[in-house]
Amino acid sequence: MKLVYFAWVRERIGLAEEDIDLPDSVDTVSALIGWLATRDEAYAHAFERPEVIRAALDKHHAPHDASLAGVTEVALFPPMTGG
Amino acid sequence: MKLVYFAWVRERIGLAEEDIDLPDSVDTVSALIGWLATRDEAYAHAFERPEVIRAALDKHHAPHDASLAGVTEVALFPPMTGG
Amino acid sequence: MDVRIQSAPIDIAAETARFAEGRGDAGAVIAFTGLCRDEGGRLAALHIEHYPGMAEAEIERIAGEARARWAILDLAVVHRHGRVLPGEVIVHVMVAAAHRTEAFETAGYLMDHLKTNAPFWKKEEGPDGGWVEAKAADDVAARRWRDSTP
Amino acid sequence: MDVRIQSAPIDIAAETARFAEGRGDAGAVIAFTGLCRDEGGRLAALHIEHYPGMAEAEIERIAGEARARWAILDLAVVHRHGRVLPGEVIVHVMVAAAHRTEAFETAGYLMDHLKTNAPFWKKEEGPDGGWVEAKAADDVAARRWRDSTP
Repeated sequence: MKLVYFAWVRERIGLAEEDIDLPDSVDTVSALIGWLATRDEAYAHAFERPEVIRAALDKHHAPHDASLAGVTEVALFPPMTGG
Repeated sequence: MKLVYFAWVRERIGLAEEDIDLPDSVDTVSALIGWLATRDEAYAHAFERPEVIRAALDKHHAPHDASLAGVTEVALFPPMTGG
Repeated sequence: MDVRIQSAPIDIAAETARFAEGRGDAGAVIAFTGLCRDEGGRLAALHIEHYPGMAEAEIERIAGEARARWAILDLAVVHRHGRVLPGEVIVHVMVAAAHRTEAFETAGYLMDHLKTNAPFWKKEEGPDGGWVEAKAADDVAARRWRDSTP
Repeated sequence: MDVRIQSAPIDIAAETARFAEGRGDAGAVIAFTGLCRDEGGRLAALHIEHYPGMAEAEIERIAGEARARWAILDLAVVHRHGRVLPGEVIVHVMVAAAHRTEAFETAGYLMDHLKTNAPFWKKEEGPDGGWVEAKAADDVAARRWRDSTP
């Protein structure tokens, strides 16, 4: 699974993107955020408030309960501030 | 009193402006429109539907019951279609 | 605040550039352009009559009402009179504000009141020509501002 | 329909001229410009990060929703990314329609949804710099379109 991060999520983790093999139990956006937060302190800091994190699956916005089945790229980022 | 006309009011009367001495009884916009309509067929045509005529007194919009006291210039015209 | 009525064509690129340039305080600029439609080729031109003196004063009055109602930084209105060809600009309204909501509301307010209160009259040149009729929808649009609070 | 994301400065005069030119069918063109404010001299620049590929796709999706909802003739969105200086343009949205109401509504809809759904993030460069926080008011502005009918 390709993971991409933006804005302060990217800065806190220290990576713009990475490839990770996920355990089978990590099958939703919500489960992914929870699992990443346990990896180390940087990830824990990035995901300390899971409720503010937005997700896109293969470049489409998705809610936290969306399934990761068949997804190639997951993006995690803070609320958008464009325009 | 200076009277100015615009759009189809002007065309029907055949004049863009004129100076007229009004009888004392003609003291409101409404009275003026009624009085002008009796002058001849051209005026009668211009003011055949008094309710659609708009007025400005010294270049400020005014309702039909507005007084003409102290007014120098009265404009009569159809609903506006600018913008 | 700039209000102009002119017979010369309105160059919206030049107007927009001049209005928006070097304005570090504005976060939002709205430009509304009203154009002469060709009506599918039926219209040769519009003739726009206006009441000199009152037209400027009335637009300035409407602009003053808008400035009292919304926190905007600047506005400009340019309106054409005389013979206007299809594709040419009839009116160009610009509003600068710190935030977009005020800019949108002010531009809408200006246009709705220009339509109903600024002394201009359009006549169509062409086979079915004649004076353009005022639209009831424009009166409704202008009235709704009275019932709403900013 | 033209959607562009670019690091080069946006020239609104040129964009406006190109969009509005020779369009005999349009009676109304709205151009909304979102600018980088100088915040009273406090801000040196904005850095705008975006999600390449998704940013274009998401703007096109929002534009498609707007086109399904209102009878408009054309629209264009140009959004900047990278380092943007105070006074420079961040986003430029243009809408052409036969009548002004559709143009105003569509431009408002596009901006409200760009703010909440287009994957861009602003970071301020300056002594008090940091990531710009999303505004609750923007979510409210976007949500109100769901409760209203066109």
